[in-house]
Amino acid sequence: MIQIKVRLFATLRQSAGWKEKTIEAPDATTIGDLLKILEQSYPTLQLTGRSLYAAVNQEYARFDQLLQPGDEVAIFPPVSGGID
Amino acid sequence: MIQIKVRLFATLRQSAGWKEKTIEAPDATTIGDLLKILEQSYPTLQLTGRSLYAAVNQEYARFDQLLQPGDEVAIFPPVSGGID
Amino acid sequence: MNSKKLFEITDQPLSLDNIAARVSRPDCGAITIFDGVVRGETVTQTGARGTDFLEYEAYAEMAEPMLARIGAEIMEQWPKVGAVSILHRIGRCEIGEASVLIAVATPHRDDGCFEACRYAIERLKAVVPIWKQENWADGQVWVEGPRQPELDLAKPELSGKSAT
Amino acid sequence: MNSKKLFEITDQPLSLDNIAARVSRPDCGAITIFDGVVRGETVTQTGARGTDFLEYEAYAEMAEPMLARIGAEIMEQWPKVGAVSILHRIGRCEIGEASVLIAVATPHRDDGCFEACRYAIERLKAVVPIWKQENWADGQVWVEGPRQPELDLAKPELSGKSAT
Repeated sequence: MIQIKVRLFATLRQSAGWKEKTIEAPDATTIGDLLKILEQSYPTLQLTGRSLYAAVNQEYARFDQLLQPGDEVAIFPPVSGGID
Repeated sequence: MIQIKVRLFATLRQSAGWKEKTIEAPDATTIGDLLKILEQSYPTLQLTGRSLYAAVNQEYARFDQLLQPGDEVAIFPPVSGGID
Repeated sequence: MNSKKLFEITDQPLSLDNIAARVSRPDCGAITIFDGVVRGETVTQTGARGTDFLEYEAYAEMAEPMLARIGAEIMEQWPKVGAVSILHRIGRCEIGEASVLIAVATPHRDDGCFEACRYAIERLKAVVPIWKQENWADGQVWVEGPRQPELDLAKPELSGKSAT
Repeated sequence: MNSKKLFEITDQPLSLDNIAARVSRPDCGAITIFDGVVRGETVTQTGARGTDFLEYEAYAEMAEPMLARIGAEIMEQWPKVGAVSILHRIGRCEIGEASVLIAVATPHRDDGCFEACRYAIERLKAVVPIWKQENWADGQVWVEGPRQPELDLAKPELSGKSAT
């Protein structure tokens, strides 16, 4: 098992009710796998069927990226900084 | 005869040694005529052979514009405000 | 706003004179600044809509390096640019206050300061992890920016890969 | 700089926060500002040249209405523009100080604020009666802008007309 630090932002943070947690995951877990673990553990956190970005250690990452022990994974909706 | 208020700016003001004067001119004087009068009266004021703009009552004017009594005529080099 | 950092996420009010000082260089005579201001009214097809205030949230540890990366992209694309600064405010922003400031300094006005400034706000809105919450008298909503296909985990081909 | 005039020739230092306040409108979320700064060094083909300070002179009674006319041209060409302000300083300007500020406010960033701001500085340099004197340790020179044929009295056809 590995430990992953998960961070949520904006509407995801609000629907989950937390912004940061350490999650236990099997070895060879991808971001996609992690999303399934999160959805199962936190039913208020709706992740499928919506646009979602992820970053691993502050770099944008893809769905199939393999996670390493101690990685910080951020999951968030499409960004909306600045003004329209 | 009519009276014209003449204003000079920048290098023209410096070479003439004055910035504002009331000039006596014949009726039906154009800006071109006025320039000749000025050159004759103020030899240090070099007006021919160089780029020159003129404004009558704060509006850009042409060489052949006829002047009216009391007009304010400004004569100046190409403008250079702002930064390059 | 006493900081001289060029790329900063801050909960303090932003100042235009301050950001101009951050990019000031003795050989730069042109500074273009984009000032993104909280609107009190937005004209929509169904009439004017009012906003009470905005609330911004950022993933600051990622957002500041992303802002710096946009600065680096600008220096590469417009090599005459002398300095870039991008500041974004977080927390509550009142109507009329700046939420984002971008300043680009170049030797002359034709050296790319307008184009680079425009580029920076487009890139910021696309990739920098900051989110805006609109607040009205009767509610609030998190704004989602337009989906960037290359960043979206929901890409069918990626989901497909993961299923194998 | 306590004035709220949109078009102003002034011998007082210019402030970016002040001009942004002058164009602030509740329905405008985007302000683009051009800040023309006195350069201390200019890179030329023969190396760097130093400037000690600049001195600006204006025909203020004509220059302020001309600035307002540029503003009107902008409102006509970019009808979504909410406000334009153009301020130009006269007198002695030190290195790093702003000599000209232009601010254009629009509802959104795609409504012409960048283009209009660029247009304004080009027009200002072409037609507004202001002149710049560069001052170095060893002398000074009045800068002449590029000749605008339609304004130049030295046009051959005009001189010809007058001779008749």
